[in-house]
Amino acid sequence: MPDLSIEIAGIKLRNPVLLASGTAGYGEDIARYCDLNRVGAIITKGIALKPTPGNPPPRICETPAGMLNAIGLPNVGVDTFIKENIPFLKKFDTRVIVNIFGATVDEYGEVAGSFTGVEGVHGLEVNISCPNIKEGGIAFGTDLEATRRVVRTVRRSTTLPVIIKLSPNVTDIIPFAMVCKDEGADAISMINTLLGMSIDTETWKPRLANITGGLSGPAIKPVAVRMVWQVYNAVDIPIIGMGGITTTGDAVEFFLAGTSAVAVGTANFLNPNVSIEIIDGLGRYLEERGIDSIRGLIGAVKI
Amino acid sequence: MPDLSIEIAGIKLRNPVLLASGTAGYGEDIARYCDLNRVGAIITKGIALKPTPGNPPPRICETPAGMLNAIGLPNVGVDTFIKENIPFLKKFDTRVIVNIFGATVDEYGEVAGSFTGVEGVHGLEVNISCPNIKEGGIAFGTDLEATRRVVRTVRRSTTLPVIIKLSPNVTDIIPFAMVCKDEGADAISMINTLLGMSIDTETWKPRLANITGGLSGPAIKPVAVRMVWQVYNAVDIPIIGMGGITTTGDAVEFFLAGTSAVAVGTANFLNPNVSIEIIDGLGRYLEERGIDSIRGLIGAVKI
Amino acid sequence: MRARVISNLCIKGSYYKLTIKPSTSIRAIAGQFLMIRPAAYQAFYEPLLPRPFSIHRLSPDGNLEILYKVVGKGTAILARCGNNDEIDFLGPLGNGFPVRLTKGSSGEILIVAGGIGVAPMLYLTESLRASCPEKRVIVFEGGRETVDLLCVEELKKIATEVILATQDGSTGIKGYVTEALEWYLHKRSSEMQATVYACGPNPMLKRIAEIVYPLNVDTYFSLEATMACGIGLCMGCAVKRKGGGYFLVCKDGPVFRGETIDFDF
Amino acid sequence: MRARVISNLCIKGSYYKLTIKPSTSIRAIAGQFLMIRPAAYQAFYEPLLPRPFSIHRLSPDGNLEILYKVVGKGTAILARCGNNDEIDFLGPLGNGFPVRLTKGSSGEILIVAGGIGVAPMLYLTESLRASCPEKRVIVFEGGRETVDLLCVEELKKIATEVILATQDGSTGIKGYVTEALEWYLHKRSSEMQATVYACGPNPMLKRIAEIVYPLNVDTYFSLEATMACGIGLCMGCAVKRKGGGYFLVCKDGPVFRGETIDFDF
Ligand SMILES: Cc1cc2nc3c(=O)[nH]c(=O)nc-3n(C[C@H](O)[C@H](O)[C@H](O)COP(=O)(O)OP(=O)(O)OC[C@H]3O[C@@H](n4cnc5c(N)ncnc54)[C@H](O)[C@@H]3O)c2cc1C
Ligand SMILES: Cc1cc2nc3c(=O)[nH]c(=O)nc-3n(C[C@H](O)[C@H](O)[C@H](O)COP(=O)(O)OP(=O)(O)OC[C@H]3O[C@@H](n4cnc5c(N)ncnc54)[C@H](O)[C@@H]3O)c2cc1C
Ligand SMILES: Cc1cc2nc3c(=O)[nH]c(=O)nc-3n(C[C@H](O)[C@H](O)[C@H](O)COP(=O)(O)O)c2cc1C
Ligand SMILES: Cc1cc2nc3c(=O)[nH]c(=O)nc-3n(C[C@H](O)[C@H](O)[C@H](O)COP(=O)(O)O)c2cc1C
Ligand code: FES
Ligand code: FES
Repeated sequence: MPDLSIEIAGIKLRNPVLLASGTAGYGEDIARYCDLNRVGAIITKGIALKPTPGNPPPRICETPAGMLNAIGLPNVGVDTFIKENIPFLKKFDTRVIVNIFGATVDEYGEVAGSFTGVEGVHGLEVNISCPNIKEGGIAFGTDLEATRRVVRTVRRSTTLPVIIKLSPNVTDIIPFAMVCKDEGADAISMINTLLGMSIDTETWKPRLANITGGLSGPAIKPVAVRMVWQVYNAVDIPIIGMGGITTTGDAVEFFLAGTSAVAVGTANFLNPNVSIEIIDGLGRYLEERGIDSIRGLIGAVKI
Repeated sequence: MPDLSIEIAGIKLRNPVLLASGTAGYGEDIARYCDLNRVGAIITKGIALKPTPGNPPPRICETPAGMLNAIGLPNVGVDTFIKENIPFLKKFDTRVIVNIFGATVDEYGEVAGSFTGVEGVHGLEVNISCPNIKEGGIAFGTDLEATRRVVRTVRRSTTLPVIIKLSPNVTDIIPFAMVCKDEGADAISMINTLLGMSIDTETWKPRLANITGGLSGPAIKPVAVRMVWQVYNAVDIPIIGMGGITTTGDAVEFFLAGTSAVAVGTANFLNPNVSIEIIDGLGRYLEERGIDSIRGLIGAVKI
Repeated sequence: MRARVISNLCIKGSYYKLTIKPSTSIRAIAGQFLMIRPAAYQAFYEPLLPRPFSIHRLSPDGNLEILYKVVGKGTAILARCGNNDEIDFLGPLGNGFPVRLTKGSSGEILIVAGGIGVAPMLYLTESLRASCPEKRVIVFEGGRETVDLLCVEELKKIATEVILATQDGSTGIKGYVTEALEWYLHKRSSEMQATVYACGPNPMLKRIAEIVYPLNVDTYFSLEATMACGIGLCMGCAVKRKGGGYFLVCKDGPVFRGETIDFDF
Repeated sequence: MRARVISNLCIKGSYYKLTIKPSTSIRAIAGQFLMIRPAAYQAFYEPLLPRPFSIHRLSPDGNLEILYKVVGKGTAILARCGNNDEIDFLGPLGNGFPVRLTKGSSGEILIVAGGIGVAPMLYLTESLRASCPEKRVIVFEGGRETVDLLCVEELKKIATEVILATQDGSTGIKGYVTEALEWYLHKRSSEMQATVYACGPNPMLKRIAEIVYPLNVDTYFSLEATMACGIGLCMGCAVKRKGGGYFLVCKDGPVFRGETIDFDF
């Protein structure tokens, strides 16, 4: 069997297939359909200091080969999460990466700090790219100096591995990746959703109550692959790639472009077991080609 | 019959449905399938000072609900175009908007200048957003100062209506629209393609010889609609909207978001007569709702 | 899970009945639903997401029946599925309707179905008939025109009474099904108890909530919401909870007590 | 244009034959092609683009036949089309093969088909038989294994000789069809004239160009390229022209004289 294991941001993963934040909840609901003992890691739905209810409905709509969402980061708050949700996740032999967000730079630091020493948490993914809320989102991820401040603050607030989740809604993503590296982030994950909008031509109302939302799914894959390839060639920092990954082939494409691991997002809604199928598929893909490790694919695109 | 006519950038259009640049050639090939007397205008494939051959193949590949292209702006050059292609277009009772590009700011000005007094040309669309060539493209459209210089130069070089074609590959498109307005552009068109990439998982080679290409088609529609809506609300300049328009409903969505006219691009490849079907569809759409002019839709989204 | 299409027939107009045989046997209660995606379109991302459909009926031989209306891409693709085609599905999902009424609950059972909202209501009527054989079960069914009234004969066989309404007046009372309900309730004393089960467009449910508000009536509403996953992952199917916050239709519902929902959305 | 599916049958393996009746009558020459999109999937953008297929045959009753291999999304969707389904198409497109050889041209006609490249070659063989009845017509057909050899019986009926090759050696010569051609040409005097018609993967055409380069042979190659529009709009289907620049396969081809193409791509 080819070796699928990988170490990223100092986290040892059984395999490089993760569940993307916001598409697997805190693990409970997907666990019935997907064996969490088998995935590389679960990245949990975004967590903030205090509970938030999320946006009013409608929160989602389908678009050609994609979907828009403006869920608005409903979350139970750090305390409840640590008390009630981490214990569930600890039952599984997997890695838990907690996705966090905050309304201010300090809040990012505070949330990050709360996880220090919490058993069962292996890393933090810092969402600076949510397009759906005023706080804690895209305003940080599309401004280089704001990104720098968040990364610096989070880095100082925790000894856990820090992964920064980048926004694709920028002219040039490379400087953002560089800032992450400069400020001591252990890895980056990309991409979050593209900012989009859809209007109902019967009612003339936006299809989302939030007016705009984040575009995800197969439609955005070419944009994600391009950005991964750009960053891989410009910045020496490990990348967790995501954006439309639905099949083994999609995952392979991201590895060839330069990611060290991939995360499956929207595809979980089509098939909550798809990550397991991709893990098995990657094993077969390597085996058929006589490649002994997933590392043989990373950045191997032939230019 | 509802009134579909519209004036944009001082160009009187029979209806607001245009053929997008690069998807209808110089008119000859599409004329056999689509009655050019009926479209609002044809925007011709990009023209530069000198002929250029375009990029090596493969130049296109399909992606989920979209396609990538790196055609690389093959063009016959201004002189041949005026001598051989304009006469053909003059046979039709339609408007001709010539899409132009250049390798330098001065070249933009020179190309624009060449069309002064050329009968049969009703306006210029200035492409500062082609992602596929080093010159004449995205480098101008993603840099505010470069955009300013191009618009200023073109504006000074011609008395023809000037439409600037904006790139979606920017963090915030509003300042670009503002610069266009400030520098005297008559309208903007948006969006050009999103920069993307796709890798063949069998050969490990990029699916395009140019490595990256421009993503178009239904997949990008939510991004286009969002950007149109942002600009409509922030800048007082008429917008020609495009990006994935394939049906009457898609066109309506763009009008509701704020465009004064729409252009059909990739959809011409699915059905070269689709623009006519959309024109008829818009008429019916307005009629069914008792709206007497297409102007009743512009920016009418209910927020 | 996988199932095989046993039949997929147009009943009338744009209404279809799909019968599938799941690879393992299924138990379900009325009001639960499935998330469905035809397997042949797995590699096609248009439509991208699976679609929710109520379980119309479980046949004795273990087949699942879905009653659906073709309204857009997902249902159009479903209508193209032929015999022996494979269907991917998740389910039964959601809570379903409670059919064992609490001891104290007395009075009639009123079942209100709007349009394709009738899909789960035949099974519900059967279940209620079995669990509360002593009760009167009145079914109100409404649609735009006669073609939109489904399962009428089957319902008539099991319900105490079936009251029909069409907007064009072509069958039954002319007007909304809620007007039929209102008219019926007005005839009774306002002290009389009743349990209302309803499924249909959210505006219909909202109207029912308003109608029964002053009365002594329990309500169980099956809500609609756009769904991406059907199992609590996406948090897309939110509806407003009275007093603040949200429910997830797929996980907390789709059946809710009417008074817990804030219909101002 | 619209056409109706008369039949759409699997011949063997992943090979299908589609017969359609266009709404208006069509004339075409061998080597021309259609851009095809099933009408039922018009509103679905997966696959987005129409697909090019050679005209396999025109039947006397005005039907169009397409011979195709299921390789991906577009062909998979095509294979799901049933009788009476509607097909949108453009065509006949492109130049097709010249079948009236110039007076001076003497020698044999050699037809080389690789894999599904055989699709237009039966019609071509028929046409050449009709226009040059006095000439010897040798058909070389190659495939990976026996299942990949199509139309063999039909070709045998009209060609002077049919030479088969399979990579696994299960039928005919073991090896590439180009090796069969090479072996055949080596037997002849290098002064002898011939006209080669070829359709198949571009590497096959490149190899043929190399083989015939020193010989006194005319070549007509039908080239493949990814196409978006098929009618000269997208400029996507470029192939390198010898001496610089590009041809568009859909508009300038798909048939080119071999020596005009730069195969180094
Ligand atoms: C729990 C649950 C159970 C359901 N059970 C059934 C059932 O048994 N039979 C049945 O026919 N339908 C049922 N529905 C509705 C069904 O899911 C939708 O009709 C279907 O998803 C439409 O998919 P589409 O792709 O054909 O339409 P789309 O292309 O998605 O939409 C077409 C049009 O229908 C509207 N639409 C889409 N979804 C809904 C919706 N959920 N409610 C109201 N309007 C909508 C859209 O706004 C649009 O105007 C149920 C929905 C839920 C949430
Ligand atoms: C002028 C012309 C005539 C043709 N005639 C026929 C015909 O008569 N019968 C027939 O079966 N096919 C024919 N083809 C090829 C046919 O168009 C492709 O097989 C088809 O477009 C594949 O579509 P798909 O969606 O099924 O595959 P895709 O999903 O697009 O691709 C699946 C796989 O096939 C490969 N592929 C796709 N297109 C081509 C291509 N053009 N050449 C080589 N590999 C390709 C892809 O790289 C991928 O690996 C012709 C092509 C051209 C240009
Ligand atoms: C419904 C939904 C909710 C999401 N919630 C979060 C979130 O809480 N935090 C976050 O960083 N990203 C969130 N994302 C973004 C995904 O993690 C992922 O980056 C994005 O969807 C692209 O991947 P995909 O195309 O595979 O879905 C969410 C995406 C979706 C579709
Ligand atoms: C094959 C192709 C060629 C194009 N060539 C040009 C061009 O020459 N100049 C230009 O300004 N835009 C060009 N475009 C961009 C389109 O005009 C349009 O802005 C874009 O494709 C988005 O619209 P669509 O999704 O409807 O295609 C091209 C697009 C495609 C797909
Ligand atoms: S549909 Fe995804 S959470 Fe309910
Ligand atoms: S396929 Fe579009 S130009 Fe040839």
